[in-house]
Amino acid sequence: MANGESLIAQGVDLMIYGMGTVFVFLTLLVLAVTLLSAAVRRWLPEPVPAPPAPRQVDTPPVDAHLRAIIQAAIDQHRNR
Amino acid sequence: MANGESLIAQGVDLMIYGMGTVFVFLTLLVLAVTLLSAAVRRWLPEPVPAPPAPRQVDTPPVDAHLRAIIQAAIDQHRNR
Amino acid sequence: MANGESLIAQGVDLMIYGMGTVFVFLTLLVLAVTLLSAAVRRWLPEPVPAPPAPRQVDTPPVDAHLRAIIQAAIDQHRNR
Amino acid sequence: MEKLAILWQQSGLAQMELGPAAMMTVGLILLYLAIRRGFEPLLLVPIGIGTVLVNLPGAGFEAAPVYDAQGHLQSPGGLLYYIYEAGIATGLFPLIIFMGVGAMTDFGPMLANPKTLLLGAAAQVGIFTTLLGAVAMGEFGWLDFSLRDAASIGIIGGADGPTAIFVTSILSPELLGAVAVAAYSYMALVPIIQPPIMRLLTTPAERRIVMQQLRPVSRVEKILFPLLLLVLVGLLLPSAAPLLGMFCFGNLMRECGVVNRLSDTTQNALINVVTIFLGLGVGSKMSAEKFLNWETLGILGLGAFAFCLGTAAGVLMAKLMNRLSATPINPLIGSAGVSAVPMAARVSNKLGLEADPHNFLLMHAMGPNVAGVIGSAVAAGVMLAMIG
Amino acid sequence: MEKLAILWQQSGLAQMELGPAAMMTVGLILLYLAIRRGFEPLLLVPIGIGTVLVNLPGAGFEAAPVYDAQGHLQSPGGLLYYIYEAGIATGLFPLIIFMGVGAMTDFGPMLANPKTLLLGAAAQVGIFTTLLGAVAMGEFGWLDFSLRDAASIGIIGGADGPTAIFVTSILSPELLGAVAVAAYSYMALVPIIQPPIMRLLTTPAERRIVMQQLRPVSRVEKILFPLLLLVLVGLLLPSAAPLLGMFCFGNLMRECGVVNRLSDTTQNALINVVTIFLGLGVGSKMSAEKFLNWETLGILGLGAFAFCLGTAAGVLMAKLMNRLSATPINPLIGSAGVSAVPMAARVSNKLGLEADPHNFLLMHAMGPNVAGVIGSAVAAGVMLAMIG
Amino acid sequence: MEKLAILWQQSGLAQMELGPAAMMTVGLILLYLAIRRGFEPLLLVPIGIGTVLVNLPGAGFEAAPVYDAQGHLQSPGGLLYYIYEAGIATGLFPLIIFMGVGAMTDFGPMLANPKTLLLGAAAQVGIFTTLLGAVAMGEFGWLDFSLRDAASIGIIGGADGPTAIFVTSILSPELLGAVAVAAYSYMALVPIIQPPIMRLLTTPAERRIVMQQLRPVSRVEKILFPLLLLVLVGLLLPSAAPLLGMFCFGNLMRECGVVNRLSDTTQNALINVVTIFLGLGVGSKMSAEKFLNWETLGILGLGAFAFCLGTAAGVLMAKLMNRLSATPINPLIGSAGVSAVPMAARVSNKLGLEADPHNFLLMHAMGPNVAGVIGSAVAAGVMLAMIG
Ligand code: NA
Ligand code: NA
Ligand code: NA
Repeated sequence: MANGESLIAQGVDLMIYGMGTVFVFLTLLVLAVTLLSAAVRRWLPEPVPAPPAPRQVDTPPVDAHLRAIIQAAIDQHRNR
Repeated sequence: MANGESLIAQGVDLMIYGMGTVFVFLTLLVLAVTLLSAAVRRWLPEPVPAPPAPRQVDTPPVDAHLRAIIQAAIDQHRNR
Repeated sequence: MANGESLIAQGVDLMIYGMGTVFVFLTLLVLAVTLLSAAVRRWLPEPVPAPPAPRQVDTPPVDAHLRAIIQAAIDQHRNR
Repeated sequence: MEKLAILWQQSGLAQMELGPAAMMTVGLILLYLAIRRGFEPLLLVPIGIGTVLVNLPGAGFEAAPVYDAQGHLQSPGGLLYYIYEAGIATGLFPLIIFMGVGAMTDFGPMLANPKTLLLGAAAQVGIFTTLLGAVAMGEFGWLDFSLRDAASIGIIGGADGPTAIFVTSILSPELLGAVAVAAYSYMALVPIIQPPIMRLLTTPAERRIVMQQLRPVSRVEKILFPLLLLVLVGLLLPSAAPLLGMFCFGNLMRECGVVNRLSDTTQNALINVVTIFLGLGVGSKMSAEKFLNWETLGILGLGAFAFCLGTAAGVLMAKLMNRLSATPINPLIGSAGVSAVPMAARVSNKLGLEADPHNFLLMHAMGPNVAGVIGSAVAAGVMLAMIG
Repeated sequence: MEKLAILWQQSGLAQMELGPAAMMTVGLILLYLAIRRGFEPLLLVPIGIGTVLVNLPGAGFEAAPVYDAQGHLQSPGGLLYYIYEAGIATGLFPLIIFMGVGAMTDFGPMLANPKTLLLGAAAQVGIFTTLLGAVAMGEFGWLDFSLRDAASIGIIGGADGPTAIFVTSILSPELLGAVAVAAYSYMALVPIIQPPIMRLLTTPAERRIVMQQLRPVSRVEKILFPLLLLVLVGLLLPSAAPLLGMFCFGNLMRECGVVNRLSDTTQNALINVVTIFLGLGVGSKMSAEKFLNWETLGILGLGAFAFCLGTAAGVLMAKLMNRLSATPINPLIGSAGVSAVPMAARVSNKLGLEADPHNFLLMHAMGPNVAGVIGSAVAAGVMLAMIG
Repeated sequence: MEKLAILWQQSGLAQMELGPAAMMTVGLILLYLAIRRGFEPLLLVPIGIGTVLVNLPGAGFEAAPVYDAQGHLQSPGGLLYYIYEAGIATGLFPLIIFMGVGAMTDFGPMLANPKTLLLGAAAQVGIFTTLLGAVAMGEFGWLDFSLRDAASIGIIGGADGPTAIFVTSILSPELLGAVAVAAYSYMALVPIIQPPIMRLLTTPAERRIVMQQLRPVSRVEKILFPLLLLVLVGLLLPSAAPLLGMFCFGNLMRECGVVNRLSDTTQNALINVVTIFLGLGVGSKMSAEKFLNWETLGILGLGAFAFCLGTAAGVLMAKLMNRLSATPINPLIGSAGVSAVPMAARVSNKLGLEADPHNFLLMHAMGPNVAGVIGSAVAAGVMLAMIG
């Protein structure tokens, strides 16, 4: 950029144009997203997606549960 | 390859030699594989391999089965 | 290193200084580690850590155990 | 105000031209086909994005790095430049993918019935007749195709992505985008392209032919096969050795049973990473001047032609073999010889079940299917040997 | 005996100087902060080790390779030299990380309440006021900062590691170490830096504001958003396209649902590997002459200043929006606009629960949080366009 | 017909010579040893395949790329050329592997009984006496070994693959194939080589010595050890810092507990990928002129000699320490000092159980076992410092 100006002046410019661009861009994005959502709900309605499946398959909590049940069962036998 | 010939001529050559090579190669492969299998069954007989183990260890189906059994057990208790 | 010497002489040098360095270094390491452990136990005592968790979550051994218990339970029912 | 001018001049809108705009649309269409229509998404999603990125005016994704006189880096190159130069111009990515494909391939069905290798050979007719068609167009001056271009176009008929990319990146890099897109699109269209041809060329009776149960194949055979193939290729057609060598290496890792951790990584993390970058790199060649021309239309047309011919040749070869040999072969598995693993085999199975609900051809079709991979790699080798 | 001399002269003790010794201490301090204090360990552990390694006298981790006149390799370069040249000087590593971050980002909350994008914009005030502070220091000759340096320092306020590294490696590589360390340290300090500012600028009543339940967002919206963002960036600010392009690519792989294996690898093996090498490469720039000077202190001070300003700007913007719009916005989510995903959002949630134990702000804060990532990437783009 | 001639001239059969044919056989033998006999398959399978590939006549796996005068790529290089130049000539692959090994190493047993470090020192005697043997052969003109060659050969006795490859690729690359093959083969043969020596040098009574239960080691010690080792190496022997630095980095990632996702990837995807390419790269140096000569026989002989000496030295050192210290040491764990992790430790345990079925030495042997890794890295450092 023009090197005649002082460093400060260049910094001020950068700040003005920078923040300006950021706000303009994100404001446009707000509009675009709003239009997008409206368009999608209008023309491509869809059942709400289920949350993505968990990546690694862990042992299900039921095991702990199971163990409890068995324990109960065994006890009942014992106590008979 | 010789650039005197027409493009067509070169294409025809390529087709002839290409398909030729493909057939010759795969025919040889048929023979080689047949010999290989014969040799293996003759000199290195082996019990048929089990299908390769599944890559990630998921929770085995037995769990579902287990749950059923327990349920039955529990019910019997209740119904007593 | 000085190329005047015979290959043998250079090899001998390398052996002497090499083994020397190895022993010196590892002896220092013994001392350092001993001091480290002493310092840690003196100033940073800590409950012994649990062994690191297994990387992939396999089905826990308990399943086999479980199955046995169930089997027992079932049998008892049958034999009643 | 000249700051605003700078920002404006650097904006994409100011630099936008018709060509890049059209190509970005092409990229979005590829994404639509991949995501909505399920066209080979693993490749076409990265290719589509790469197409969009490389055509963003002023984004410099394919810019080469700039060095000053002393050789110091002045401005770094673009991401897609580095990906293409490091992975595609060198041939590394297709070869690594081929290693992964090898590690995912089970040669059991083919080993149980080796004659099916011939079906994989016949299906390669598509490659070479298409080549002939392309040189004809070149000769008559309809389209600007050299012999090298024609070979790259023909290989589309191999229905094997990495092979097509490997050959094209060597013989005619400027066609890479069109060839790769055609190859993957038609592989995705196999379930639509093949059935009519298969029905046309077979009688209901033939489609009902029941094939012999495949014998079990021992582990030793599966371990020795990749080595056998590797040595055979080395002895007869070294120009096919890079592709088939890596393919055999991957398959050996899979079958030998002592390096499972290497085999797993090859089939997962490694092939996934390379697939992403391969797709982006191919996309980086999707520029307007290279893609938006009559040659591309010619390539797409010839590619479809190649797929149809290969399918027909495979089916007819199966019928011929039925004449010559005692053991029956259901001609529906011939079409699987074009590879396009595993879609083509599934198509054979589907049409088989239509003809006879109890006749499962999937395993029988896997033989010619994997044979087709070998066949097109061999065809690639011949082309590289005679032209490259 | 001259052998002993050789060994001694080559030993680190003989070559040790004050600078490297101090920098090794800095490296160990970074490791302490990462391991004991939990400061962004994924980055600061590799950075800390890299700092120690590159400052080991005579270890040659950053040595360039030496070639003879014929161009044959005489002595190979050091590990960190290769990592830096291949991955950071080229910009590849930050871009690949950004792709992974995109694959881990859920834009759902932001799409459900797009207005929160403006909070992500406001928080970038920190970047540019800090830039101004830095140029002031330069102008008055207090510290030796050029405009390029000032931009690199300002971007710390973006609270986004890869963005800061990408910009700094282009604009002023010699500051890379200090800038990266400041960025990641302050991101780790968000839970300490932000709350007082947030309390200062909000009334208890405002902190208790309950926000409307977020509407469910359909998969189609989630798939189309990254494409929309990508095209918008391309048209308006191509200099931000490398960062946001890869970000959108990663997010598309996540949402499109047809390339889950690529998405998984991008989020795990690939980003982990690149994180390790990115950290080591950044550490390789932590040399005494570049780090142990007043400029670094200035950078650390200005960085903190940037974080505080960004936090405040986000909160105030939220209050302003409350004035202008009907739908209530809890100002506590404004601070999440600095990104620092997901810490900043957690902080908003925590303060919200303090004010009202039944008021969960986490999901609402994720909107500005991801918006902040976009905001700082846009800010980076402007700087690269106007200075780079 | 000249087309047929072209194909024939390019075929492997036409170009086959005795050397490559013999080397392909060597490659197949390595594969046999790896797959059937379980010789270090993770390395010997890729090395074996690499050996076959690089010796396929006309396949051009090790061809260098060709550029025209303008520096445009005319023909790309071969896969193995790129792998070797990028990963082995630079030293990157061995260092990354070492990082992974560090992430897989538990220093607990060694920290509980630090004296066992001395056993790891003693076992390195094998390295240097072998070096002496090699220079002797060179001096007497029996074989053509320089001092650099001798050092590379000696390092085989370190029983540590990456260390041997790292040193050899710097000191005498042309020996890389033979040295790597010898190192990995003998590591696989440890269960056959060591027991007789161990029995010869110990009395049944000594083999029955029961060692004190190891004390538990706290997490803090495990975290601080790699840092301590790293600093010590840096101060005393920087030339060993690349190897041990990456080793310590990997171990720190493992123990610090805050970067588990990095540690996991280092131990799995990353080390697996690098192992594949390291093996292929080593194989690419297995050419007839470099491997089929008397020097290779000398290397194999000297390598075995080195393993035996190292084993003996470890055992004798243990007996000496028994004399000097009160706490008993079972001399069987001395042999584990050659590293070859974890085979050597298992061998110690096996012989211990033979002598006393209730005497489990495995944990006690892990100490010298990991000490041996450090010991050979230090030995490598000395050689690089005095010769390199
Ligand atoms: Na094919
Ligand atoms: Na931000
Ligand atoms: Na060792």
